[in-house]
Amino acid sequence: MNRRKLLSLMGMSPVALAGIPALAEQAKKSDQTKKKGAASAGEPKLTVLNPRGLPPPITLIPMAPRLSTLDGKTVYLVSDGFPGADAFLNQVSIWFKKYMPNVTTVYRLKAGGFADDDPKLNAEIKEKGQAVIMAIGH
Amino acid sequence: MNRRKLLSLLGMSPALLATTATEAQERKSATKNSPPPGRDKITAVNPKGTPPAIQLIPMAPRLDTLNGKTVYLVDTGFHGSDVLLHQIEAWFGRNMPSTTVVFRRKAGPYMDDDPALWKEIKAKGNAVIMAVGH
Amino acid sequence: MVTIAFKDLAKTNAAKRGMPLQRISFTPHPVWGKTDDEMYAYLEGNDPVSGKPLMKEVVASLTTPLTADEMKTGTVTPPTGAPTFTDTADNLQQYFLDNGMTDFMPIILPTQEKVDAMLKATSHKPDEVVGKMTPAQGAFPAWSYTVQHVAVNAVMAGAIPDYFPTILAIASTGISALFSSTNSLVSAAVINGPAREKLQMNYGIGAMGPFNQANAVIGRAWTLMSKNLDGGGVAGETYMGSQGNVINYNNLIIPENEKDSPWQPFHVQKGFKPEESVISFFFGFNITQGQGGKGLGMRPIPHYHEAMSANVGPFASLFGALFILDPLVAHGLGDLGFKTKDDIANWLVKNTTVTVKDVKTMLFSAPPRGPEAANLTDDSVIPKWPRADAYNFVVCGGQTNPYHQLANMSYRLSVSIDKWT
Amino acid sequence: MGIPSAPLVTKAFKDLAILNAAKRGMPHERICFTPHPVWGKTPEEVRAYVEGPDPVSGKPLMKEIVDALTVPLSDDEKKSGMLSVSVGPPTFTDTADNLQEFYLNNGYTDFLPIIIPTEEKVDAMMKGTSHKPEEAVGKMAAGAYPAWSYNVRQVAASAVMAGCKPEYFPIVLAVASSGMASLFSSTNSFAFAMIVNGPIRDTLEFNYGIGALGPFAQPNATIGRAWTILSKNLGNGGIPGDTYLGSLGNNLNYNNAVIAEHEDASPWVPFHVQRGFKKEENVVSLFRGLGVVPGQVARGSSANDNVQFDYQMSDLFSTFTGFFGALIIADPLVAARLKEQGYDTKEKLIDWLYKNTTQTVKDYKSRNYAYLFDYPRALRGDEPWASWYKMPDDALIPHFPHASDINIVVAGGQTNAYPQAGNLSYGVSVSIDKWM
Repeated sequence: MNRRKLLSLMGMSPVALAGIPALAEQAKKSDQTKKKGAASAGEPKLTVLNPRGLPPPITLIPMAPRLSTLDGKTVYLVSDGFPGADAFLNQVSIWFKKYMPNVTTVYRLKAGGFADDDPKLNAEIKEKGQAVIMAIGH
Repeated sequence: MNRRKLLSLLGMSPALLATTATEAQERKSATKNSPPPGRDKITAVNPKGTPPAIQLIPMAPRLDTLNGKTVYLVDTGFHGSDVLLHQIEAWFGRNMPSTTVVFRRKAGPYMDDDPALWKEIKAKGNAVIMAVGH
Repeated sequence: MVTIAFKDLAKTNAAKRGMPLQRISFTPHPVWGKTDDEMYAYLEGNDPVSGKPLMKEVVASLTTPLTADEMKTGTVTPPTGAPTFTDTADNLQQYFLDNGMTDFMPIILPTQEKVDAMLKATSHKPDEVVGKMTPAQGAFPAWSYTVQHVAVNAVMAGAIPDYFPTILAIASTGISALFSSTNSLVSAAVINGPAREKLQMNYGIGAMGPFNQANAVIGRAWTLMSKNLDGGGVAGETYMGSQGNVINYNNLIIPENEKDSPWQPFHVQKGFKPEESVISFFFGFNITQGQGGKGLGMRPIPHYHEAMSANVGPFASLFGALFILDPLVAHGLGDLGFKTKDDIANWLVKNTTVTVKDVKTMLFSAPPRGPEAANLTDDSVIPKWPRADAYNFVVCGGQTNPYHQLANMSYRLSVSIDKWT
Repeated sequence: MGIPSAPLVTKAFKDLAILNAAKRGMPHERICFTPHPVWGKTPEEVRAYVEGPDPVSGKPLMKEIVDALTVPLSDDEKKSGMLSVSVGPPTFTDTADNLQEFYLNNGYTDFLPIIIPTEEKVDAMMKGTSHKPEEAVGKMAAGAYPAWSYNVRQVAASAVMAGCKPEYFPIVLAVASSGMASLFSSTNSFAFAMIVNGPIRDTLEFNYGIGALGPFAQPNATIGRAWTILSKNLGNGGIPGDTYLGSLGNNLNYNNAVIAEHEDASPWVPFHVQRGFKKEENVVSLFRGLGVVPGQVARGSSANDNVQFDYQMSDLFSTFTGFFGALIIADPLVAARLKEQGYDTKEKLIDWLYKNTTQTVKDYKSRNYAYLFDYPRALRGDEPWASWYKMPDDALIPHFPHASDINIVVAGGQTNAYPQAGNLSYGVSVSIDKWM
């Protein structure tokens, strides 16, 4: 599935996704029932209630400004703890050494379960790092 | 549930089971709740398959007494059947000593037939007590 | 960087958290179990989603200036569609199915008339907020819902109004029956008290099977709510279980057979009065049948306790053990000297053991930590679960055979059904 | 046999015994009852049963047994002839709401809402096959009962009720034609599974990816459900106390485990090809047993070591009955890893699992199914049980009697390298194309 289709399925309002007209159209469509051929002619119509709950509003977060270059910068390689993420990020640091030796990489395992926040690590990265690559999956 | 109720649930015809309430039960109609006015009725297909007709088997004639007769106690292999039948064997020893009691475990798992045993009983026995359950 | 198996999840989750255009790069899946050389080859290759060289893309993500859309702030409310839909009965069945509002099976269409009849079965107002639910705590924002939302789902599942307080009690806990994890987890509810008789629930022959309306419908309503009240159960987005689980259709609904049990009912163990109606929740890996276990064929008396102990062998210690015992087993355990649920739990703590070495090979079982762990070696034998409360027991079944079933599940909480009448 | 007999039945099976005797032609058979259970009771306790009353009639049990063998037969008891059994009229007419309730109250459903099988909808369903409405499809029994028969139209009614589309109908017909009911009368609470292979998996949009076994796709959900509904309606199964006796019941009986094989992502030959079908044929294969358990909990599953598949499966099998086999449902990631370890065919893996998942003779003999099923076979000289029962207690024997008791299928969404395993035995494979 592409991003537009996905976001429209979750009901993201077209206004928030300005510049993506297809989304607006799809969002509108999902509010109507699909008509299936002529089989319904003459049959009585019913009105039924929507079973869905109330999702909380989403606050949009602007993405952090990008760096002009990674040269001379420190990139944190953060593992979320899923099996294989550590070995994978080790390979990423090897890649940087080979192709972008001016980049300093620092490997860190996020503390706690994979769904938990790690404020201490976040503070460290904010202080000493300029960019983050986070590995998710296994 | 009593036997009549059970058999009537089975759909057994009332002619055979003279006094049962079979028919009444079976005809419990689809219209037991009267429809609210203005609601359309629709017709739906009975999803049931076709049960086989049942061939009635007359029961074997009874003996006039067990005295002097041989009764086979047949263990189907369920847990505890042997314990139960050995107690029945002991009961005959205490209460009807002139009856000969023969204990046999049916060969194979409980769902298998044992033609050799049936043959033996037919040749040597006069009656059978079979334990089913556990 | 995300492995491609989680593509949809990563994109929608970033959007739900406020960054619909987050720059995500993908690697092939899996990395777990791959050699260093294989993983390095991933890095030298392309992002399987964009088709561009992977590491070039990662560097560009960090260095290409942001677009205007990427810098947007503000608040968006995701719409969930119109409050009502009007069409023929057949088209509406299809519409609900096509839009992910069902378990892909026929529903009772939730007309206002039917929803109103459902609402009459509770004293709570239709717009009262019942609770909040999320497919996974911490991973997805929780949605909220009212008594009326729950009523719509109850109608769809096939509930008669008598069942509504029990379904509201389930909804009030906010527990989703379709928990998002790559494990295909399952949920269970134990029902105690007079509600079992009032709803004519089946705790006899075939209790956990398709033989009773209340058992079937209450369990199904839980799954429908877990899709509709929190946006859950969308495979690849809010549901990630790799293989899925058949039990998610109707969940395990276990009314306790209190009258044939020699023991205290489960809700009374949890501090409720016998005359209260209570629903208690369990969560974990799955359920299995006990009759394969060692010891059950012992003569003349089956060694139920040994079979129960042997049967938890493969269970993960992350969750506990829930035993569902036919009344014949409960009485049989009594004959063997186990007079209370505590007696059997304490015996199991002492006699169900595992070596440290084995625990270390179990993905969801943690070896002991803390000071006492220092003295343990790989050959040390430790309790599978050191605490008796890891073991729970419910008596249920039709007494056709002294069998038990057992689930690798933990107790979560109990709530009053009466509160929702 | 022609010899008077007195069946002695424990009270738990009262309804079953009476109904089964009637179905077999002896509606008045003289059945005597003891209290339930006798399993696990001491000889002294059982003696009290023998000296005491029949719990059904209240009369002294042994007097009743002697009477059953000696009191002359009544006219009814001597009756012979044919007896027909009624299943009601061919159609019912009422409002939609009332029919929904009527079908539920009469045991035609799984107690969940159905699509009402109007003639229009049943006709539309039958457009999914070229077979004629009155053509006989098969015979089904839910256990040791006389089998019921059914035609295409009768199968179609159940398919409509389950929520199937007409395109799904050939699969439902193939399942029905096997005569295998998904609700089986046993005090064990059996579970059933079906594997679907061939191009139809994609034509009908089966889910064999994320959540494959769960409530995430219409064909998986409704075809599985149709199996249970037709087992009730066509095989007369699923009546608690009569044709269903599972003490605790099984949640899998609602929808059954429907496993569309993930053929494209599997490194191995698809299941139906193993059974001699061509890859392009559409086939459904049926299994029965006790249930399905997750593999990632067991020993040998840890991320720290490489997954030890034999150790993992031995641990899972340790709780399985050897009466049924094992069906391993491998996520494609598991299958790929096993292939890397050298198991380039399912057969190689099965042979290795058969040899390496063992138990001691002592443990084996302590199991219920060994006493109940295998010991009588050993007495009869059947192998391998006869040899097993002659071995010393500490000898190691395979968990399953034959390598062919183990089967493997690939399904799942590759979000994690987990397998599941069912204590399930292969029954039969049926061509779906034959029912198109």
